[in-house]
Amino acid sequence: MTTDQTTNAAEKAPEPAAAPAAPAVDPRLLVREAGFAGYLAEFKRKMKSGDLGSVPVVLGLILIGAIFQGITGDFLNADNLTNITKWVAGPGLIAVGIVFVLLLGEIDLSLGSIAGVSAAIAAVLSVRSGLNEWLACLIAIAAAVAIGALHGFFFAKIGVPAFVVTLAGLLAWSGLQMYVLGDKGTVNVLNDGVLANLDTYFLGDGDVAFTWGFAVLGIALFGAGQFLDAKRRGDAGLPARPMSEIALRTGVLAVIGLVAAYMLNQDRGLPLPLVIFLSIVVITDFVLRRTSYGRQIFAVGGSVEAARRAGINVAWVRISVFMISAGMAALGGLFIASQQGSADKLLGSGNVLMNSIAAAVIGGTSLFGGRGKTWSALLGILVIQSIITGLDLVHVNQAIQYMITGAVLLGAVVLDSVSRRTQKSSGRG
Amino acid sequence: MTTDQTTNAAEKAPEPAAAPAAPAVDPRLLVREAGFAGYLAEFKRKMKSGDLGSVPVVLGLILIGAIFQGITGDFLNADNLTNITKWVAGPGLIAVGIVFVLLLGEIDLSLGSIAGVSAAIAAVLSVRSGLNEWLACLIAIAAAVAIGALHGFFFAKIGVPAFVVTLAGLLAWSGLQMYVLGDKGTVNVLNDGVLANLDTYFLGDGDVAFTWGFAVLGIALFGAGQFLDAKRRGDAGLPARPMSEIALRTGVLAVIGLVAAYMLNQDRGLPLPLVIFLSIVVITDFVLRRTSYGRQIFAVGGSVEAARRAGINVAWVRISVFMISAGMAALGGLFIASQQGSADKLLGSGNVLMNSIAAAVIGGTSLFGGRGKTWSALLGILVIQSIITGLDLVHVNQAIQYMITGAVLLGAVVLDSVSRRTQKSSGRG
Amino acid sequence: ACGKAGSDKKDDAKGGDSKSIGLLLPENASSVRYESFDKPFIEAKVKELCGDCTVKYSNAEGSAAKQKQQFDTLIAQGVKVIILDAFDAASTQSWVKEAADKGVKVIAYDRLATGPVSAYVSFDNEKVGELQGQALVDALGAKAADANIVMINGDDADPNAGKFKSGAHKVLDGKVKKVVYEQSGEWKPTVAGQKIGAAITQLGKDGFQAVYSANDGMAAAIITQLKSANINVPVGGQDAGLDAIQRLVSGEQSYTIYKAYKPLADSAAELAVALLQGKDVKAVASASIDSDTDKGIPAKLLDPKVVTKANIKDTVIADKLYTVADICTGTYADACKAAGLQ
Amino acid sequence: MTGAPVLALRGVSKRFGAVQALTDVHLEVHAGEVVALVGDNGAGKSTLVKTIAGVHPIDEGAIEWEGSKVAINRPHDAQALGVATVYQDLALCDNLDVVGNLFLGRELRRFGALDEVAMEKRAKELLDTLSIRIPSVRIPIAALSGGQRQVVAIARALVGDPKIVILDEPTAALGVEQTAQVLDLVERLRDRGLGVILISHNMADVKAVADTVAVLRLGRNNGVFEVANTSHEEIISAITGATENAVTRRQARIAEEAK
Amino acid sequence: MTGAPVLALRGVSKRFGAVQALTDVHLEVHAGEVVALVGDNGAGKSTLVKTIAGVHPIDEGAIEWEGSKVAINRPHDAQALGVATVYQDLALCDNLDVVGNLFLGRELRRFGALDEVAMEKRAKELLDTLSIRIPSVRIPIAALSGGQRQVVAIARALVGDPKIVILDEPTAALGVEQTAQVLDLVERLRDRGLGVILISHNMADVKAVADTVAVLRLGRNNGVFEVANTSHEEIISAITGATENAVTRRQARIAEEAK
Ligand SMILES: Nc1ncnc2c1ncn2[C@@H]1O[C@H](COP(=O)(O)OP(=O)(O)OP(=O)(O)O)[C@@H](O)[C@H]1O
Ligand SMILES: Nc1ncnc2c1ncn2[C@@H]1O[C@H](COP(=O)(O)OP(=O)(O)OP(=O)(O)O)[C@@H](O)[C@H]1O
Ligand SMILES: [Mg+2]
Ligand SMILES: [Mg+2]
Repeated sequence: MTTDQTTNAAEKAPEPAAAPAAPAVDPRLLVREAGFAGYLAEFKRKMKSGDLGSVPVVLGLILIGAIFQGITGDFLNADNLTNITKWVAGPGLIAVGIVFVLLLGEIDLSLGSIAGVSAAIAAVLSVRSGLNEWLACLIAIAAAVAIGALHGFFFAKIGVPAFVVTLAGLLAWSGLQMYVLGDKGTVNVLNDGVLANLDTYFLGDGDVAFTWGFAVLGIALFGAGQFLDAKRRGDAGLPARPMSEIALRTGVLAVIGLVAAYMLNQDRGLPLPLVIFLSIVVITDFVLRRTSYGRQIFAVGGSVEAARRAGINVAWVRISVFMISAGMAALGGLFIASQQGSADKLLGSGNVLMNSIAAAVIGGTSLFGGRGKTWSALLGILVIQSIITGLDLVHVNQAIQYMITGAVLLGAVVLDSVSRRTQKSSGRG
Repeated sequence: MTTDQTTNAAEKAPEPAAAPAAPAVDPRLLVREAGFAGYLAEFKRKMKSGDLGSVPVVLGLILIGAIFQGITGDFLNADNLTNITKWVAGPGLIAVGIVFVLLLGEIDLSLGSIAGVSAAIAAVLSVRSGLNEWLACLIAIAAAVAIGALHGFFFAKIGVPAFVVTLAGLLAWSGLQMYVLGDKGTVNVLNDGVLANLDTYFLGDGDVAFTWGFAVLGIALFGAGQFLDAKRRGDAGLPARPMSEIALRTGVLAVIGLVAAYMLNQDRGLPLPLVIFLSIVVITDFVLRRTSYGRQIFAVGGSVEAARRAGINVAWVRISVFMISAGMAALGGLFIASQQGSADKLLGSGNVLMNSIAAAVIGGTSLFGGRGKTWSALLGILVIQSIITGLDLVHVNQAIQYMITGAVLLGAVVLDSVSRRTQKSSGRG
Repeated sequence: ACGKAGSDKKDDAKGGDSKSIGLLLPENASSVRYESFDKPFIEAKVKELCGDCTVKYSNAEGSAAKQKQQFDTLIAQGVKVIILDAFDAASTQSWVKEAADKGVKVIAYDRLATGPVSAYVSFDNEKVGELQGQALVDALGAKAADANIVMINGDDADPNAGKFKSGAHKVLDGKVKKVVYEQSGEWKPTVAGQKIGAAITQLGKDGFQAVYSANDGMAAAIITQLKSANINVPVGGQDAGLDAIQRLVSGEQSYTIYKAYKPLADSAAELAVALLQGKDVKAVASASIDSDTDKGIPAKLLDPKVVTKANIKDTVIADKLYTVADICTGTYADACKAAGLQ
Repeated sequence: MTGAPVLALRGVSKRFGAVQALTDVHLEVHAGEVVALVGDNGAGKSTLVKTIAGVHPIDEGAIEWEGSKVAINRPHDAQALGVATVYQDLALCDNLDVVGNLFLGRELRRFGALDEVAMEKRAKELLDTLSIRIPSVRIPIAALSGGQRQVVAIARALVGDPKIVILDEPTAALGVEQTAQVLDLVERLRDRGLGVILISHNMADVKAVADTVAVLRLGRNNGVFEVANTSHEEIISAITGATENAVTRRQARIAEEAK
Repeated sequence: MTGAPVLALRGVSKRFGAVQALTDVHLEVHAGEVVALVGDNGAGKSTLVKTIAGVHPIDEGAIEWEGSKVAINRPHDAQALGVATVYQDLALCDNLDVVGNLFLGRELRRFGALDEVAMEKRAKELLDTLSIRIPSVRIPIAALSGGQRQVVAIARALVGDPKIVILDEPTAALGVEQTAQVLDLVERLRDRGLGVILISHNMADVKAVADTVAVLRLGRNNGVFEVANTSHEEIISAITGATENAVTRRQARIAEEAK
């Protein structure tokens, strides 16, 4: 529809009944033209006005890949890339937890300690107490969720700022972690047990069919979902994505998915940690964007008072989010334990939390609450892990590594912030 | 004045001109009765409605003192108390910096690293390069202020969230710290030099007159200030504190000050770090509460948009606050270096930042911006240092120490939060 | 072998793998030794033994998980020999096994990594503790039997800290009157300083006659606090950092433990090059040791040395660790003269 | 208007710290009745509304719903009874779009997931009846003008199936046309048998749609009037507490100047 | 009204992302003149005010001040020229008290430090002239009612010495008495020779105090009228863009029902 027509229709044909005289669509809105050309035009406009979405992060990833490949010649090796996909699972899952907390406009500083304590619990129960490993892992995650509930309780019911509750938690749970591990300290995970396999197992023991199947399934589901949604909107008379755009999006995803599958198959196949991490990102994304519960999280993050007045049980939303994030951190902790082959006193300390927060933010989740998605955990942690692995390949001096990590992090975020600021002054902030 | 009179006066004698018909004072306001009895009544009401101010923190301090004295019998020794007053200066000054940032509603995660890097710069310049120590310290603080300006620039001008800028700073500056210290690592501070004396010097080499003088001067200034203020308000026809209340407040301060002076004189006299820390708290408190600049900080912390529209240069306020906090952190770092006798790679890492943040919050500065004072840094760090020192006296296992520190921190803050919540529902939040 | 140093690195990376040696060090927060001594010494020795070999170095910054990533990254790069100073020696079992399966050989350096390592080079850590204890007894001299001791140990989480502690106890228990205060300083100077403050409060100024500090960083803070309380008792540490040597010169610190990094690094480099060239390691690592998981690991165990004011010249200066000019800066010049260094 | 009122407040008091905002307030609302609540600034109107809506629990007194006493401690309680409220400060989530705000807490669902299509359609219909131009229903609330937000807040109250609708100064930010639509809406609600509490400072609007006018003054009841039999001046003097006030003075002066 | 206008907008345009909020807008304000700016919800009135006040810089066009072109890029620039603005969304700092807000950015000082005593006295005087009851001038803004805040925002504009005062719906939340006071205030400002821009949806108020009415519609000028020679209906039809609209329909229906 062109804008002029709408305006005229409304002005020239006022209905005589109590029915509306003005149209709900504003004639000043520069509506996107139908079809593919319109899509391209809007894309250009968005780029110009700084509404870049994930584009800078993806460009950043490509840049990082190109630079390190140029320097070392090893970065894009199949086995190096496979390693990266395996290693993102641990901190990435913690970052998913962080995204939930950030959406509430809060921060959880204890997630690193929680990852550490649950890894310790799982390892001690399965190795020292000889419990079934599945059960041990479940108990560890349950313990973490209980810890999250405790934090949530102090925050939501007692009113202690989340920052402080989780700061106290950070200290207390790393104490518990030491206590659980006891005097002997480090506990090795069982050889070829469940915990060990979290990191080292490849689906179908490296069978290429699994990789291809996973990729094709993902692409097909995405395409079908987009198509059905557009169809329903069209049927209901609402503006919908044009088919050409859906085809383009699905095509881009297909290329990425199939290239990734090909690379993985060059090495050991489809790593279990990647499958689990991707599945969790997809599920949590669905929860956040397509369920009432997810909507409630956004509402509380946007305005606590408005959410409360809308009848939302704010305390419960807050408590449950802290439970979810603690659960994610616990799962992440198990992956880290699997990766290092043991649970030790320092697991989850140091940079783990920082990297996960940075991942969420780099990926585009707002620190100010109410805006973000779990995909940002995936994108962000890929950036960070690529830089870390790349620097390890280059073997530069440690002090320089620190500074480079800091600088790149800053660079990525500056780009993001500048784009977001332009966006805000264009009224979509 | 009693409320009824006012109402009646306003209602029965409406002025015929355009002058006001309604009085500016609301008749429903339960005005405090004049005189001392009214003061007591209001104090009771405040206690009941949860507006406790610093009372819970002070009670907490007394409790901590009593418990550890009970267990060890050594806690209230003059030399232990002197040690505590010396040790609070380093983290306390960092906490003052944190208070500034928190008032803006932001957080600075890099202050620990900044403390470390400036201690390193001061030590390396004075010891390795043989520069005059005063000059070396000044350069170190100037470097920190420059770092703060850089952070502020990225935050205020580019729009990167402060959380992220300072997270990047945390990594980058600890890299710089290592680089400055170089291969040889730790640098000893000069014997009996300026840096060494920051921690170890006692005013007048322990002369009791200094302690008494400092205490009496402080008490007198406080009393005179309160008296003059009340007099001016009274003269202007505004409600003022009754003389009895001023006498009471000055009396309480006098008791605390004189007891502290007596205790210090039992040991080595008046420690330089205490004098500097107290002076800085007093000065910053004045800046925050009694100058336009301080008012601007509160305004930006309360509502950025409102502050901007009031013509305040928001970017400058933000940048300058990051400069101040970095400068405070640098000063804190020098005290820590003096305390440990050297500048090393670990200075400022680990719990330093956490403890300082916790101190600010325990002392009553809001994490949500726009509310707090630098006195909270003093009160909070006293609580934390007392617990740490007390636990050291008790010789408990490290794991348990962690848990106790976490739990006490939580306890202190719960009390504070509950009281603040009650306060909020009474409309003063 | 000799040859030109600084050979073409790019060539190396491509051609592989038989020319590069991985070096993984655990951290650099608590001690400077890793980047200032171990790394350069190993690099130099490798260059000396094999001119076109390179060393690929990474530091785990105190995280076992990070070290695992660096370990795997080296394998992904095709490195065949890795010198591993494990951040958490107990964790490495599965990594080393994985590497062994791929034909990558691992040398346990400094800390005895678990798993099927090809060789082990280290100081005897328990011995370090024993030497520390003995040096403290020596510093006390005749008063030793009546002396009360304060011990500030390393971080409980570090297995070596436990060895230092038990070694020290082995000597001290019995030779001194009593260990009256014992706490972990967590390897952190500020913490150690505050612990000693608590000890002074509790025991009084005359309540102890010597302080055992697990390392030099903590010793520095302890000495500062003692000075401020006007207490002068023997304090010792370990690591032989420049700052510690200076304190020895000025008489503030009694001893430090010097683990001559050079022989340690040289042995590791020799072993690595030997493994790279397919030679037998027994020529260097003639001893044998058992780890928690494996038995009969070829090992080379070196002896640490005690450094006091008296033997600075014969140890750290003789080994070119520091020059006299390094040590005798500004305020230390007079003390240096008195100690006969200048 | 006979039978038990849908909602009745009996002797409600509310205090904020040092301010006694409400003292012993009574109010009744029957089905099919529009009650205008008027009073000076700071009289306590919004506070009263918030106590009914469960935002602040009351300190003393009782709330009766269809004749029986109820406890309203949180907004959820009020909603469950059937109270829909449009707050003076709107209380919208700035980060959610118009659709998200309209259905917040009452989302339409399909197979358990949100039914965005149905919600978007319904949102357009609702906004159309209030004749407002909004650039797009997928725009975040933060980008709307004051009046546009107000209309979204009013539309929110119509989602669901309330028995009582409370409007706290709903037309304050609205243009003449939108104001007329809202007054129409109030009448439609009354005709559907709902009780309406309308707060407004505009006496013309009040007289146009209200059946009863309840006046609050300094947190206390200051009279209840039948609109049909009460003059403008009577209401104003009940509000200001004096027959001589700024309004009358202004009128007198203007009249004088006109001469 | 002769001579160069104090403030003139020439062909001002402003765009937010996909929304063209203002297109080629002209406006003139002379000293001693009250210009009413009216328009439908979302017409762009507040956006126009914000461009003058420096909150959003303009995209195209020019702003002239006393005949010469000026650049207003930030609120400070506008204040320096002598523009005082009361925003529709008030823009007060919730955490500061009434005195703090009133003098924000223009604190009174004594020996370099804040002169709280002088400020408190002056604050009381200012609020008295607007006849509002506020529990205490030391209460944080967060605890005030909607109307009380509005009055504080209006009083803010009187601190300092402006040449033009812009009031964006200043009486929206005000009671009848306070509204009368604000209208008085507007007249006093005019008499002191200040230019006033008044935005309001209340035609009665507009007709009472304005000299000129400028109408905005969908972000464009839609006529400037002399108040004295223009009827209510003419203005309303300029606002809604049609002679037949919800207002007239409503009136017609009510008239019919009355029969
Ligand atoms: N920050 C912004 N981002 C995007 N769009 C905006 C922004 N501010 C205003 N708009 C749009 O500009 C148009 C004009 O808004 P404006 O606030 O100026 O209207 P108004 O005339 O003041 O209306 P009202 O009478 O309701 O206050 C509206 O359609 C609004 O959606
Ligand atoms: N949260 C709060 N804390 C303290 N006082 C409050 C609070 N909310 C309201 N008040 C006080 O209660 C009184 C009544 O406020 P309320 O908002 O109910 O007035 P109102 O009648 O709605 O006025 P208006 O017409 O201006 O909106 C005011 O004096 C106000 O200062
Ligand atoms: Mg109100
Ligand atoms: Mg507006």
